[in-house]
Amino acid sequence: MNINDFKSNDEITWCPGCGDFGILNSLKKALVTLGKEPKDILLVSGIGQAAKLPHYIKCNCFNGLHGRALPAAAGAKIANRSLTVIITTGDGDCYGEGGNHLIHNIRRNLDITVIVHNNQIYGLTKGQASPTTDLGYKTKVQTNGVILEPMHALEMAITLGCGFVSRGYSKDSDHLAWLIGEGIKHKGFSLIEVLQPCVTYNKKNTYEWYSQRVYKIDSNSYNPGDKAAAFQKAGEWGDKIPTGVIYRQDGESYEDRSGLNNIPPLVEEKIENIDLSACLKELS
Amino acid sequence: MNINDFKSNDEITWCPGCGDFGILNSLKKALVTLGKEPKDILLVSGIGQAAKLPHYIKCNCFNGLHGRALPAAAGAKIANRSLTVIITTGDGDCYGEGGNHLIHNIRRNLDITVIVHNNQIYGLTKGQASPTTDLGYKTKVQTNGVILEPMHALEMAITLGCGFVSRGYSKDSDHLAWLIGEGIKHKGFSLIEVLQPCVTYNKKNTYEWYSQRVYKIDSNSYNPGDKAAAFQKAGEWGDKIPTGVIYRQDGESYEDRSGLNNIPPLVEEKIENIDLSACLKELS
Amino acid sequence: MGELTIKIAGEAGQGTQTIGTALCAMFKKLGRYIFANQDYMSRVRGGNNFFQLRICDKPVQALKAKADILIALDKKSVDLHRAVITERGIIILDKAKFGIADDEKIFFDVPFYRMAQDSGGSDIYINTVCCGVIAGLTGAGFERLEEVIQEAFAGKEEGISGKNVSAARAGYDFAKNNFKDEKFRQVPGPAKETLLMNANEAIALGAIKAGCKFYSAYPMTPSTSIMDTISRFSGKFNIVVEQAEDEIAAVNMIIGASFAGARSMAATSGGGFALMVEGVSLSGMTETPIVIVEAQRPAPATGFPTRTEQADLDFVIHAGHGEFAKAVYSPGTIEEAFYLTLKAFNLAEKYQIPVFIMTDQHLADSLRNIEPLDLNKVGVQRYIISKEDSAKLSGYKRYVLTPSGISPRAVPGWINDVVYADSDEHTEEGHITEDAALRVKMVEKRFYKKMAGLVQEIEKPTVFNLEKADTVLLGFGSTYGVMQEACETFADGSLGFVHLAQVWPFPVTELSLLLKGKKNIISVENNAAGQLGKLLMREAGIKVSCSVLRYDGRPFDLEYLLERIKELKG
Amino acid sequence: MGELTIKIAGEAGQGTQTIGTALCAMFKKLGRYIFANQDYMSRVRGGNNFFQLRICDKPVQALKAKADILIALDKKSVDLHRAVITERGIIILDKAKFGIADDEKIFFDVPFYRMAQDSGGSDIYINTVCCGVIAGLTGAGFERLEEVIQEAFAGKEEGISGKNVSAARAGYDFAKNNFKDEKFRQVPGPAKETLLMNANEAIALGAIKAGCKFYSAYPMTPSTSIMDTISRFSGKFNIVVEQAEDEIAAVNMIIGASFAGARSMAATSGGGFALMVEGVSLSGMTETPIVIVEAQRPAPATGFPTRTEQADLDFVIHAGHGEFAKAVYSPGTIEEAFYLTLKAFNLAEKYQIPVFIMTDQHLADSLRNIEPLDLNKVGVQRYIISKEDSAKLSGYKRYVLTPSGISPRAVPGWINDVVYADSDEHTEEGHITEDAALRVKMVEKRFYKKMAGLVQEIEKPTVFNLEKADTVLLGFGSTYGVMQEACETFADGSLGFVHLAQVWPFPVTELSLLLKGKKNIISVENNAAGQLGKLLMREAGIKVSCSVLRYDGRPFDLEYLLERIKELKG
Ligand SMILES: Cc1ncc(C[n+]2csc(CCOP(=O)(O)OP(=O)(O)O)c2C)c(N)n1
Ligand SMILES: Cc1ncc(C[n+]2csc(CCOP(=O)(O)OP(=O)(O)O)c2C)c(N)n1
Ligand code: SF4
Ligand code: SF4
Ligand SMILES: [Mg+2]
Ligand SMILES: [Mg+2]
Repeated sequence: MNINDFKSNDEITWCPGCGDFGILNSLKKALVTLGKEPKDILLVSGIGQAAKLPHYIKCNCFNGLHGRALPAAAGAKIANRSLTVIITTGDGDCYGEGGNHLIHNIRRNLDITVIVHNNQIYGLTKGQASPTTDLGYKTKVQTNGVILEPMHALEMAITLGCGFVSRGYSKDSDHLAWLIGEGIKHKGFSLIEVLQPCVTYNKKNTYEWYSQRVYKIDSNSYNPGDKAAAFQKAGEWGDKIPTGVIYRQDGESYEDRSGLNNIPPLVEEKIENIDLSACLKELS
Repeated sequence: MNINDFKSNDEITWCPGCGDFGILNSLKKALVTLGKEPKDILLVSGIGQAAKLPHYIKCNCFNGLHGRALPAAAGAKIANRSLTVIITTGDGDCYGEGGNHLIHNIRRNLDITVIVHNNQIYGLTKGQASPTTDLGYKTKVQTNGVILEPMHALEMAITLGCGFVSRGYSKDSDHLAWLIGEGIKHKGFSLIEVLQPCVTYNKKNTYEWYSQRVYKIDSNSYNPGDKAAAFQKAGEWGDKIPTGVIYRQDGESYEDRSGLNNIPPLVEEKIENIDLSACLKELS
Repeated sequence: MGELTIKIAGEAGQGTQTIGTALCAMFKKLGRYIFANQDYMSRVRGGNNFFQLRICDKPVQALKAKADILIALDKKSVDLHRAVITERGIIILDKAKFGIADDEKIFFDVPFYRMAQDSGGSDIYINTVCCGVIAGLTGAGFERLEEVIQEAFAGKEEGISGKNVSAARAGYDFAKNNFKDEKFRQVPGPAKETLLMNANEAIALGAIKAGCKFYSAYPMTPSTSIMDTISRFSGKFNIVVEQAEDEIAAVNMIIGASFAGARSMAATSGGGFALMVEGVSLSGMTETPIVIVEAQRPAPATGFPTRTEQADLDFVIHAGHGEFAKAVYSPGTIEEAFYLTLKAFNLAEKYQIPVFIMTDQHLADSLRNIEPLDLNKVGVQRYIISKEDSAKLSGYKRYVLTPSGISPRAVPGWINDVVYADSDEHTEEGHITEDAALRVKMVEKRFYKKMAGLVQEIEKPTVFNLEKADTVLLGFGSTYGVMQEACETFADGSLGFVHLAQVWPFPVTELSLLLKGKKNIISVENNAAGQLGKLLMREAGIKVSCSVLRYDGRPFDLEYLLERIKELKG
Repeated sequence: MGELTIKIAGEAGQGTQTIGTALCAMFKKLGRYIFANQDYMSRVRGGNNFFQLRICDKPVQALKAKADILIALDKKSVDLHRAVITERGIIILDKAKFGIADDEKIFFDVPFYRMAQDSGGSDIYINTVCCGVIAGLTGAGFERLEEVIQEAFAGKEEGISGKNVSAARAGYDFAKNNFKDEKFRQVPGPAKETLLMNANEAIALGAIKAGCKFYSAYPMTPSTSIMDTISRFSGKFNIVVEQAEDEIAAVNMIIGASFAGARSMAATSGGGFALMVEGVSLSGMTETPIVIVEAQRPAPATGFPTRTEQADLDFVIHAGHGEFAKAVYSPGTIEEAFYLTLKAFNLAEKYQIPVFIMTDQHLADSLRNIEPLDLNKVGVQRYIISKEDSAKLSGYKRYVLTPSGISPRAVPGWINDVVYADSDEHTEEGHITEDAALRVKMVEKRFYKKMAGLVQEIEKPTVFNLEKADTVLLGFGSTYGVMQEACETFADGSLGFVHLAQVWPFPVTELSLLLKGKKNIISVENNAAGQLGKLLMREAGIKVSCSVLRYDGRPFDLEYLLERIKELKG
C-alpha cells in the first residue's frame, strides 16, 4: 500500500488552509502503515466539514446523518467485524448532536476508532459555538460570548472506561499519523481528538494559538495506564495543551464479550435455509 | 409548610416495597424544610416508575417524554427563574434516552436539581438492563448477562463541571432529605443519584445488597472540594458504596452569566405592545 | 358444545396472565380453538388487569364484550367486570377473602385463598387453584391441566410442580363437587396440532427465518416481546440483539449493519418511531434496506402505554422528510405477521428501502392457536451481489442509474472496489453533488421508479363476500378478525369486507376494482380521524359512506362492531 | 426604464453576497423595486455560488432564468452562466486575470483585480469595484453607492471606508468611460421608503413582536438566520436565545418554557424537524403552545443543505404519533411571513397547540424591498389566565373539559393551586388515567373540538383573476410570487391562481367555493409527488388536472413556470 492507493477522485471542498487537510494526510499515512487494503477499511461520518473526509480518501464510506456516525459505525462493525472501522467526526457532530452515542459507544467498547476534528466551532453551518468553543467567544448566535462550560470530552471518556484516549494536532502530521495508527491497533473504542484550526470561523484558536501551546507528552516519564494521572493530563488546557496518548488500558471488547469473535463475521452467515422447527417446538 | 401541604390525591401505582416510596418521602421532608409553597415548586419528569413521582406530591408538575425531562426543566427554569425546579428521573430516563441532555445541562449549569432514581434496571418496561445495570446481570433481553460497562455517571458529572455531585440511598430517609435540601440550595446544576431498590425486577441490587454496602461519607475527614479525591470517591463501587456529597464547587450559574438574574423572570414581561421600530431601522 | 369466554381479572402481579396462558395451553390440548387478548395497565403491581380467552370448536379471531366466566382475583374485579357477564355467566370469587356476604345467583364462591394455603402453603397457588376450577367446570379433564403444569414447572425447584398439581386438584375437585351444571362443558376438538402464539412472536420468528442477523431496539411497549423472543433464540442462529441507548441509535445501528451486508431490524411504538423518522429518511437516501416494526399504542406522547390504537397510519406512511419509496405492511393476523415479516426483508433488500410492519397492541399481545406455519411459503430471496460475483466486479458505482431505479448492491469488503454511501444528494459514485440534472435523476430513481416497482408487488387485499354484499367494511391491521366474524354473522351474505395487509403503496388498482359500484363502504378503524377512509379518497378517489371508529384505547369487540354496523346498514 | 436582472457569480468566499446586498441597497436608494435570490453550495470556499437581483419600477416577486448583466468573479462563472444571459446581456469579467484571450461581443472586460489592487491594495476590493461598475452602467449614481459604503463601514477601522469609496469610484469611472450604451439605465423609482429584508428576518421580527421570550434551536440551513436575527435583538427585548445540544432538546426546551408561561419558538429544517416530531406530539398531548418554523430544503436525509424544496408538506401536517390538533401556515411572501408569525403565536396560545410556519430556502433567503409593515395589523392576543385573575382562582384543573375543548391555562406560580401537565392520557387534573370513557372525552377535546375551532380561523387563500380564468394555478408557500407574475403575463385574464398561506387545517370550504366549476386546476409545487394536489383530493374531493413540479433543488423561475403552463393550457 502506498499513499496513492488511498487517493479519491472527489473534489475537496474545504477552505484552503483548513486544518482538515492535515488530518486527511495523517490518516492516509496511518493507513499506509496499517497495510490493509481500502476495501477492508470503512470510514463512517456524520455531517459537517469533518464529516466530508471519507469522500476524500479511497476506502469504503458511509456518510450518514449529523450526529449519528457512531451508531451507524457500531452497526457496521457488528455486522462485519473484519472491517477496520474509523469514524471521522466534528466537535458538533460527535459531542453535540451525537453526545449520547459517544457515551454509550464508549461503554459498548467495539473495536472502532473515532477521530474528532475539534475546531471548536460549527464550521459547515458558518460559525456557531460548538460544545468545545471557549468561554466568551462571540458568534452571531452567542452575541455576548459563550457562557457554557466547554465540554471536557477526554476526561469524560476516561470516566466512562474508554481504553484509548488521546489528542493530536492537525499540523503535527507524523505524530498524528502515529496516534491514529495506535488508535486503530487498540482493541476497543479509541478516541482521538484532533486540534484542527478552522481558518474561516474560529478567529481565536488559530494555528498560531495552538502551536504556541501544544506539547507532546513525554512517553518516558508519563504512564498512560495511571488513571489519576490521566485525569490530570486530560484536564490540562490553556497555556499548555498536551498531545499524545493520555490514557490507555486494555480490556475486553464488545466482540470478545458478545461472542462475536468466536464466530465468522455475521455478514458471512448463510441465510437461505434457516430451520425454525426447534423454535416452534419450544414456543408451543 | 408541613408534610400534608405536599400531599397529592393521586393513587400511587408503585409496587409495595419499591424504593421510590423512600425517595418520595425524603423529597417531601426536604421541601418542608425548604419552606417554599407548592405553587412555587416545579417537578419535571420523563417516563418510567421514577418519573411518576411528580403526580404523588402536590407541586407543579410537568411529566413529559421519556428521556426529555431535563430540556423541559431547563426551558421552564429559563422562563421563570423564580420557580424551584426539581427533576425526578430514572437511570434509563436520565442516563439512557436522556444522556445527551444530561451532559449538556451540566454544562448549562442552570439552578436546578436532578434526582436520579437509580434502580439499575428499566422498571416500568419490566426489567431490561439500564445503563447502570451491573455486568453479567441477566434479563430477558440480555440473556447472557449485561456486557456493557455500567455508566459512571457521578464521575462523568464531575468531569463536566457539575458543582454538586452526590449519592443517596432511598432507605436512608433523613440523610436523603438532607441531601436533596443541599442540592436545592446549591446555585447551579445539582445531581443526586439515589440507590433505589426495585423489588420486582432487580433481584441482585436489593435492599439487603445496598444496606450491606452503603456508608456515609465522613464530612469531617472528606473535602468535597477536592476534585481528585472526588474522582476517587465517585469511583468507589462494590463492597463499599459511599453516600453523601461527593463533589461540591460553587460557580457562576447560567442565570448569572446570561444576565437572567438581572431582569425579572421572563414570564413577567409585558408583551402586548412591543415596539419594533428600532429593529426595523437597524435592518433596512 | 358451543363457545365460551373466560375472563381472569385482578391486580397487576396477581397472575391474570399466568392463569390465562395456562388455560390456553389446557384448552389447546383439548383441541379447542382459542382467541385470547390482554388488557393491562402501565404499572407492575395493583390496578386492574384482565386476560380474556374465547374458546370455540372452530377458529376464532376476535374478542367478545361479555364473558361467561369471570375469575375475580380481587374484590375490585367483581365490581368492575360484573356488568359484562353474559346472561348464563358466573363469577368465580372468594367471598370470604373479599368480605362479600351477599349470596348472588351469579356468584360461584370458591375459597381459593384458603385452598391455595392448604394445598401449597402460599397465596401464589391461587392461580393454579383457579385453573383447576376451570378444568372442573368445563370438563377439560384434569390430566390435561396436569400436563400443562408439569411442562410449565419442568426444571424448576423440586416439589413446586407437585404442590401446583395438588392445588389444581383441589380446585378441580371443588368445581366437580359444587358446580353441577354442564353449561360450560367443552368437548375435545380438532385443534391439537396448532401453534399457540401472538403476533410479536410471529414477527420474531419471521425475522429469524428471513435471516435477520442484527436486531436493535430500545424497550417500548407493546413492541418489546419481539426483542425478547429474538434474544431468546439469538444464540441458536448467530443473531446479535443490541439494546440501543435510544431509538435514534437503534435505527442508525441497523442502517449501519445493513450497509455492511447484514439483514437488520428494529421495533418500537409510536413515540420511539417518532425518534427514528430522520433515520427512515436516511435509509431512503442512502438506499439501505431496513425493516422496522411500529407496534402502535394510543397516543399522542406517552398516551396509554399498554393499550391499543391504529392512529399512526398517516404518520408512518409520511414518515421522513423528503420524498422516497417505502412500503408499509399492516398484517391482520398472526399468520400474516409471520409471512409479511419474511416478505418485508425480501422487499427491503430488493428495493433498498425502509419497509415497515405496522401492528398494534391488540395484534401484538393477542394469542391464537394457528395452523402450523408453512415454512416454505415465502422463501428468502437475496438481492445483493453474491460473494462469488463480487470477486469479478470492477468499476463499481453504488448508485449507478438503471431503468428500474435499483442499483446493484455490493457488500463492502467483498468487492475489490470501495463503496461510497451518502446522505447528501450524490453522484452515481456516491459523492456529494450540487448538480440540478443529477438531482432530478436521483429523485426519479429513489422515488418514482422504485414506487412504480413496488406497486407491482402490492400484497393483495383479503376480500370476503364481496359479490353479494351490499355493505362493505374496509380495514387494515388488527381489525381483520373482528371484521370477518362480523360478516359471518350476516347469514344472507349482505356484509362483506376488504382487509388491507399493505397500506403503502396503496392498492389503488385493486381497490378500484373491488369497490366498484359499492354504495355503502364503511371503514373500520381504531382511531379518531378515520385515516384509512381519507387515504382511500386521496389515492383512489373513492369515498367511504362513513367510518366506524373506536378510540378509547380498547380493541373492537364483536358486539361493538355489530351494533354500529346494524345502525349503519339500515 | 424597464427591468434588469443582475447576477453575481463566483466561488464561495469571493463575496457574491456582499456585492449583491450592496447593490440591493443602492437600487433601493434609487427607489427601485428589487427581488433578489441566492444560490449557494454547502461549502465555505470554492465551488460556484450566485446572487441574482431583479430590479424593476414596480414590485417584483420572482426570479427570471436569464440575467442581463453577469458579474463573473472567476473564470468558471463565465462558463457556467453564459448560457443564461439575455440577448442584450453582457458579462463583466477580468479577462487578463481569467486568462481569456477571446474578444467576444458579450464581454465587458473590466480589469477589476488590478483596479482593486490599485485603489485598495488588496483583492478584496474587487467587490467594491464591481459595485462601482454597476453604478456606472446603470446610472444609479455614484453618491448612492457612496452612501451604501459609508453605512456598511461605519464604525469599522479608519481608512477602510475611504479605500472602498476609491475602489467604487474606479469601477464607476471605468464603466462611464468604457460602456457607452444606455440600455441598462435605471431611473429613480417610488420604492425609497421600503424595507429590504428576507422572510427569515420577517419571521424573527414577527416573533419578537409577538412576545416570544425564549427561542431555542440547533443550527440548520436554511433556518439559522432566524436565530441570528433574534439573537441580534435579544438584549433589547429580554429574549433568551439558547442554542440547544440537539433538536430534541430545542423542542422540549420550548415546551418547558411555554408550560412555564413564556411564548417560545424553535426553527429548523426537515432533518432537524424529524427529530422534533416526538416533541410535537408532546405539545399536542400536554396542550402546551409552541411555534416551530420548518424551513424546507431538498431531502431526504442531508439532501441539498443550501437549496430549496417543498417536499415536507405531508410530513409536517402528519407530524407526531397519535391524533391532535395542529395548524400549519405556509406564507407566500415576506409580509405574510411576518404577519403569520404573529398569528401563529396567538393561535398556538389560544388553542394550546403546536403551530408550524412552513417555509423553504427560497423564501427564507430571498430579499425584497417591501412596503413598511403594518405593526398594528395583528395584535398580540393573550390566552392565559392573567396574573390578576390568577390570584382569585381556586380548584384549578389543567385539563377541565369545556365545550370548546380549550381549558383555561394558568401560569405555574401565579395561581395558588398547582398545575399538573402530563404526557400520558390524563384526568382533568392532569394525573395519569387508564379510563376508557375519559380517554374518549380527551381525544374529542384535543382533536375534534380544537380542530373544529381552528377551521373557523383558517387564513383565507389569496385569489387572483379567478372569475375570468379558465386555468387556475394552486400553490402554497414560496410559489406565490412566481404564480402571480405568471398570471399577470396573461393579459386576457385567462390564468388565475389560488395561494394557500395555511395548509392545515385545510381550507376545504373556501377551496370548494373558489374552485367550483374550474376545469383546469394545476398545482404548482416544488416537489416530486404533487403533494398539494393530492391533499386537495383527500380533503375537498377536488382533482387537479395536473401538477407543475420542480424537484431539482432550484426555485421556480418565471420562464420555467410559463413554459409549462403554456404547454398545459393549450
Ligand atoms: C439533524 C441536523 N441538524 C443540524 C444540521 C446542520 N448541521 C450540519 S453540520 C453542523 C455542525 C457541524 O459542526 P461540526 O460537527 O463541529 O463540524 P465542522 O463543520 O466544524 O467540521 C450542523 C449543525 C444537520 N445537518 N442535521
Ligand atoms: C421514546 C420512548 N422510548 C421508550 C419508552 C418506553 N419506556 C418507558 S419507561 C422506560 C424505561 C424506564 O426506566 P427508568 O428510567 O430506569 O425508570 P424506572 O421505571 O426504572 O424507574 C422505557 C424504555 C417511552 N415511553 N418512550
Ligand atoms: S469553515 Fe473552517 S472547518 Fe470548514 S472547511 Fe473552512 S476552515 Fe475548515
Ligand atoms: S417495578 Fe421496580 S421500580 Fe417499578 S414500582 Fe415496582 S419495584 Fe418500583
Ligand atoms: Mg467543528
Ligand atoms: Mg430504572
